[in-house]
Amino acid sequence: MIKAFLSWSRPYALPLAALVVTWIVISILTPTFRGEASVYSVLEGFSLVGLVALGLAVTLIAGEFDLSVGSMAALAAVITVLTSSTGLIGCIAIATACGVVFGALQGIVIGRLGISSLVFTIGTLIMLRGLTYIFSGHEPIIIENFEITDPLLERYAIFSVSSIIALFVFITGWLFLTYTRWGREIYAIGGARNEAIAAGVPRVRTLTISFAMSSGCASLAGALAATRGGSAAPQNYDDLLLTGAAACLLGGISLYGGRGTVLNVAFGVAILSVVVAGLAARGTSASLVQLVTGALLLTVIGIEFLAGRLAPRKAGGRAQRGRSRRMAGAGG
Amino acid sequence: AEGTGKVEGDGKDLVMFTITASNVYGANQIKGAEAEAKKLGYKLTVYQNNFSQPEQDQQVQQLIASGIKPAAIIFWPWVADAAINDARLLAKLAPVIQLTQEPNEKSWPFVQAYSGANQILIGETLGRTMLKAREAAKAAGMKFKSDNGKLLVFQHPAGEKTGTERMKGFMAVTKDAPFDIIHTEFGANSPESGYEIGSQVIPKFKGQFDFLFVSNQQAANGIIRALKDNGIAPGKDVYIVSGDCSGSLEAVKNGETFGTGIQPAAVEGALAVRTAAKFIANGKIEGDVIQMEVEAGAPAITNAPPAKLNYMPHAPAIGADGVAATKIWGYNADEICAS
Amino acid sequence: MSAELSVAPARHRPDWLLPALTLGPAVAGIIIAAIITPTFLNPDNILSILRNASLIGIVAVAMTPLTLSGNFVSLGISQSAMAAMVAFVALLGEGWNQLATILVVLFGLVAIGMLQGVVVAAGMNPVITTLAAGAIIFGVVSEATEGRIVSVRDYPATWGGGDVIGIPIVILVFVVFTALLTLMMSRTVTGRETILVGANRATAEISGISLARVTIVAFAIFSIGLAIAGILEGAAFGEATAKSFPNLTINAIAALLVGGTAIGGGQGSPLRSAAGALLISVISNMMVLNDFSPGGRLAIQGAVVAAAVVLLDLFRRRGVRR
Amino acid sequence: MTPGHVNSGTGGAAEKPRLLVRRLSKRYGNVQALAEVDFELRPGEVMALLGENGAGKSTLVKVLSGLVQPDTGTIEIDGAAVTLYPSARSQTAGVAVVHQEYSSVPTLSVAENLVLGQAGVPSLWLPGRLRARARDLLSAVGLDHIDPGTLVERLSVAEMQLLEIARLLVRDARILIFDEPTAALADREIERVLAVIKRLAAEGRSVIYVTHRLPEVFRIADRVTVFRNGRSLPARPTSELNVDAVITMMLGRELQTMFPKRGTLGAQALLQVEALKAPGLVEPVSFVIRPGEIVGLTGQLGSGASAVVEALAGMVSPVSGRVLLDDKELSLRSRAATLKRGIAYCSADRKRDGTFAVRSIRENLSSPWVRSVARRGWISARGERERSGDIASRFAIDVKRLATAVGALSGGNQQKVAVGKWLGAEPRVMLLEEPTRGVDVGARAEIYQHLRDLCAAGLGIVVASSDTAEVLGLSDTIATFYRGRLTAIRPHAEWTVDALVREVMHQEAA
Ligand SMILES: Nc1ncnc2c1ncn2[C@@H]1O[C@H](COP(=O)(O)OP(=O)(O)OP(=O)(O)O)[C@@H](O)[C@H]1O
Ligand SMILES: Nc1ncnc2c1ncn2[C@@H]1O[C@H](COP(=O)(O)OP(=O)(O)OP(=O)(O)O)[C@@H](O)[C@H]1O
Ligand SMILES: [Mg+2]
Ligand SMILES: [Mg+2]
Repeated sequence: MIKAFLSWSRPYALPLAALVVTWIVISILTPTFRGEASVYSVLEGFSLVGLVALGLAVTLIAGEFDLSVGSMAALAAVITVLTSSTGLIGCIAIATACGVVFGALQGIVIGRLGISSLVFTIGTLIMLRGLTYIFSGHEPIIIENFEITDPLLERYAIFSVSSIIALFVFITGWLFLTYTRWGREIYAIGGARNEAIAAGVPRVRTLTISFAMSSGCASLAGALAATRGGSAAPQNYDDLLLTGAAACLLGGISLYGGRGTVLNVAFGVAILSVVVAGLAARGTSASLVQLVTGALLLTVIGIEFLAGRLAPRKAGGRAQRGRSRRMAGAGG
Repeated sequence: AEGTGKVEGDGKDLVMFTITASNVYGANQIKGAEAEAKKLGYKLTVYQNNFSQPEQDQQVQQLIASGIKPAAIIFWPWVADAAINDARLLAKLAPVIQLTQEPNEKSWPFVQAYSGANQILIGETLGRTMLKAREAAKAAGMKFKSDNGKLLVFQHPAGEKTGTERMKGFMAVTKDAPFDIIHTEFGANSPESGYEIGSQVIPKFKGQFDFLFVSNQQAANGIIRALKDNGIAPGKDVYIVSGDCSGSLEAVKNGETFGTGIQPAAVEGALAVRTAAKFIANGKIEGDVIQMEVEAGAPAITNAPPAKLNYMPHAPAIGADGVAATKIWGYNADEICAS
Repeated sequence: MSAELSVAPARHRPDWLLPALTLGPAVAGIIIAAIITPTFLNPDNILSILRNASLIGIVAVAMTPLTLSGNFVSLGISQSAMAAMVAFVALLGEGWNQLATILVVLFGLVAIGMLQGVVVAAGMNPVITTLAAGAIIFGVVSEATEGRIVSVRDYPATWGGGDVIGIPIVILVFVVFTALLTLMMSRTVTGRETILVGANRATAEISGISLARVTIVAFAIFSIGLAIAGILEGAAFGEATAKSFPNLTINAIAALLVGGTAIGGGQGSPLRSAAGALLISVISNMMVLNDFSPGGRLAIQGAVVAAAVVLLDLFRRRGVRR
Repeated sequence: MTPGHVNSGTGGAAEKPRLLVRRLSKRYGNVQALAEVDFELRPGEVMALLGENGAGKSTLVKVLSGLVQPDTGTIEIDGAAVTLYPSARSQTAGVAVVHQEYSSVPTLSVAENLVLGQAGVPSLWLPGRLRARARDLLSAVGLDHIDPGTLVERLSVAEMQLLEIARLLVRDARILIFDEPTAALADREIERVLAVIKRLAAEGRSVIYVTHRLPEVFRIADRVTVFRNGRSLPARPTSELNVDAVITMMLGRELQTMFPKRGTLGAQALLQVEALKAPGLVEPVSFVIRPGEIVGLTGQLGSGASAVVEALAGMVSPVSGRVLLDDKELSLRSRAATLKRGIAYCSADRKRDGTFAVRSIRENLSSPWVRSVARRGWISARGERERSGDIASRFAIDVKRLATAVGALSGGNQQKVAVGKWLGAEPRVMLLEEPTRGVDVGARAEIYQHLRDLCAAGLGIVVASSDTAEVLGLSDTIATFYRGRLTAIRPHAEWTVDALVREVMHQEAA
């Protein structure tokens, strides 16, 4: 039992350690970043960066890479504001649904044609940004009846409505990825594509679900941010992709597919939230936050890499030797 | 509310929301605010966003969560029209002094006072500068493409309110002899973007314009390069006025840019802290507008309450002499614009 | 028996096909643009297209060996080019000699690049490494400049925008750099080894090619391109900030991919990346001249990139049986 | 154990075939993998499918499992014509396969692999439910000690193979196909596998059993179908056959003309392997190679034959022992170190690490020696053209088509490129693993001739191959390996086919 737990928890040891260390360091540096307030701030991070990272992680697990998430979030935010007359739930639902549909289409194209998603989504990244400008009329737009957003501004102890929604999505995503056939097929397709196909896993369906999830999560993130702020601007979220990717990598999601869980994403998001929120509350410049994030990323990945190198090699190292460097999304 | 009766802070908290210090304007503004807060004895915490409204939204949530009760909040909403919810939330916490972007009718109920640039006034000064450019061009014997001269406009990225407000002021003072605006292009706010757009638009309108109105001096520097690429000599074949001076001022000094507006960010930051301090002291505002005049040294702070709109000083700078003569609250032109 | 080489007839495609597929749309694009846009073909506009293609082109061309070697793309392009530009301008502003400044910036960038190369050669993922390095470089430069606009001050450095015998220097540099790298990739041992490592790392290793050397050299070449881009822009504007080159990363990657260099390495050339940059520049110019809104421009540019990479990918895979 | 039983008699229904394949053909580029193959399988029968490497066995398996679309031919199951492509159709038709190349998904758990891709499993994969499903299946293949929640990547090779079989059991299939299921297994595990297969057949399922291990055939198979060079021979009952008859059926062809004449060997030792121990070897190995000699190492998969070759190539660091080349110690620390001393190496998997598929033939041929035709780093186009042209003409590769990508070539020609490229590097010793795997007969003979020609020039060659006929026909000296030990080393004249096969199988064949 203990052995099983140890083996289960191994992939989380490093991100957990990183989280604890950064949290301690930051709370020493920033006296206001302690206790309930700090937990609240960290959970807030889940509703924007967290959701985007979650979606991105699904594509990474499937052995793909969806670069279009930042633009998708911006477009969804604009759609949310444009449809705000349908009410709070209505506009969030519409925007999220648009994202799911777009992502599914993108997944079908990538799955059917078998092209590299890294290459394809750089096109949609630019294209969606263009659509965002067009839909918003090239300027910031606001929710006229901003009273509808009031429920989102409430705070319940360490939670806000949007962080509750985000956590709900995280838990649902975790259940889906861990306990359903479709979720496990995403792992199979990402972990060993040929083997999975030989076993009868349908590639197109699996990729469609993965990309629908990544676009859907990004859209929900954009929609929540737009309703909470009461507005959307077409130039928003251009660094969300890299932040989301950094969160995934910090948490231990592999760029080579098939590895990592929702818990890994949660750790990564929490680490990033601690750094960003903690340092911002200190009045640290945005650029220093970036510097710290970059250094942290390099450190964590470096430790993981070295640990992997130093660990004794098991039999089957032979199969590893010639392993190609096929990275998520880069293959055909 | 009751005022404390004095502008000194005695270590009270002030919180400021503004843009990142990676940007020259943000950096100067923060510098000015920090210096003034130190002088008055306030503890100033600055939340910087990387030109992102959602990021600012999150920071507002964070401040509220942190449980800090600042004496006042200085708030630059990155997208003014889009930050109503932030203003609402902040207003519950402390008096809000809005900065740089004037509140609109929806956000006024949550804001105590505005402190910062007067974009319409800036637009007016720029309009007047442009009229002077026309006189200078005439005097230099330039032949215009139409009676009042044809104007090409390079604006901030689409949707930035600064540009549209300034344009209002600009149009108002030039309405008696308006320039013929042949084209407005959006997206210029840095040398690179100015050059990228200029280098494509200028060949298209080559020989069809006499004047250029550019968002800021950085962008103008890019456009000047595009003009030269196309064999057009700025300051001779065409005259340029730039909206504000952030950027290297070489081109103003050597006459390639006819004139620019001096918008001292450091003064804006300092003024915002003063406005907040005055509000804390009095607990109320009095009157509609205080327009600060251009003064070489910083005037002493008074105990009087702030007005609803507290405008920082603003002056045009024309030519090398104009740049050299500029001195506002102790800062010279280069300090205000570039460093 | 099989004395003759046996080639799968239906599957084999001639070598000119892929270049034709890239150049085809480019040529068609130019023709359409010329027809619907009267000012398109005037010399000033042509020069402006070339100038706008040059900077992105230099970076995309410089990154090509990195991609060819199987190290994907860098996600820290903007930041490194920005660092070069800021350093160049700042040092001139401090009164440094121009030649010395150029050398220092060049060596500085190459050192930073090679450091990343060493990390990647040791086995770290190149995408993560460059992403993190970019964030660190941006943070350091921002902190160092404190958000100021650094400028050359009184130093008369505007040659970056100048001409040599009527040809703008950026275009000249772009052409020469592309030619040099194309020659290097096709004619030198280093170039050949770079391509082979990207085509199949395992085979390359068995053939005695040093993966580490190839990776480090590719990063060094890439850094030279970034330094050139930074220096040229610095010398043209005489000022720089930590926010310079905001869209360079995405644009350079898009140019490289539209040119048809395979993201996984082993196929492609610097010349193709140059053609990709040119194609994007032509399309964007055409849209500016026809008064497309900025959003419309982006949407169409994105669609063109997506369509181009799909076509290239499909034809490339049909060419070779796996 | 398996859910549900197939209701079909074992004895009497023998007249009506379960599976009938007629005139099935499949071509890969220039390789005719299957040529008008006929194949028949009865209910409740175990059919052994035998043949040399590249005979087309796996291709038939891939067609039946829906991974590959045949060019022509018909397939009937229980009298009804069926289409088996893609794999989902094959599954519905009741075919289940343990593939030679594709195994389980390493990043999923054992229990999950057991339900992956299956119809009829509830979509909610609760660990408890999966665990319960998995337990019976695992004990059926003797994997009781494995926790169903373990990730597959943590299993040993043998455990993975048993898991493959368990995955097959879970499918309630009428036709079960095993493509070399015992290749990586130890005796005890083989017993378990064979027992499971027998039981399945007894339940009325039909089994196709592909293997290179002949004793197993006689243990479980009812009938034998032999493939030779993409064609099928008529099926024959096992009772009519013995090991020798089967070997003759498999190899029954021009062994004499296939292999070139041997030459004279040099007197001194070229390469001395002294008490070399490397990963994959249980005991130290010693032998000597003289100039002009071909040493053949043979054994089953995992016997250690290729472990020796890989260590000599510098691909894996040896544990102990030393190697002398020309009486000077050869460092095996890295591939670069051995390459510098003139050790050429072609691995068994040319797609993985033998060729650059997307690059041209010329670039492939020049890859090991391009530096030597370069001046100050610039490749001399003439030098490269001449030397690669020389190699191409010696290896019968069309000189006019050197710009073609290697990936577009047939397997045999790819192998010629993978071997030929080393010629330009002027090697002293050439190491080859499975030099003719997947190479057609003609090209195979050519490659043998080229290897002999190299010997004539004074090279020493080591060939590790699981193809005993090849080793016997080609080598001057033959060493056999069994489970990490060198079991016998003798000149070729002292070996016969029988002796070699028996030695390779060691006590198994006894
Ligand atoms: N995907 C492919 N592309 C090209 N040729 C192929 C492919 N798959 C198989 N071949 C060729 O088809 C022929 C038959 O191969 P197959 O795998 O069926 O042989 P086999 O009898 O299973 O051999 P082994 O005993 O080595 O497994 C070989 O010449 C092989 O090289
Ligand atoms: N580098 C290594 N590290 C650990 N174990 C290894 C390594 N290389 C090989 N082995 C193990 O040693 C055993 C024998 O190795 P190997 O597969 O090379 O034998 P072989 O003689 O090549 O078999 P065959 O030629 O018949 O395929 C296998 O169980 C393999 O997993
Ligand atoms: Mg086979
Ligand atoms: Mg082997």
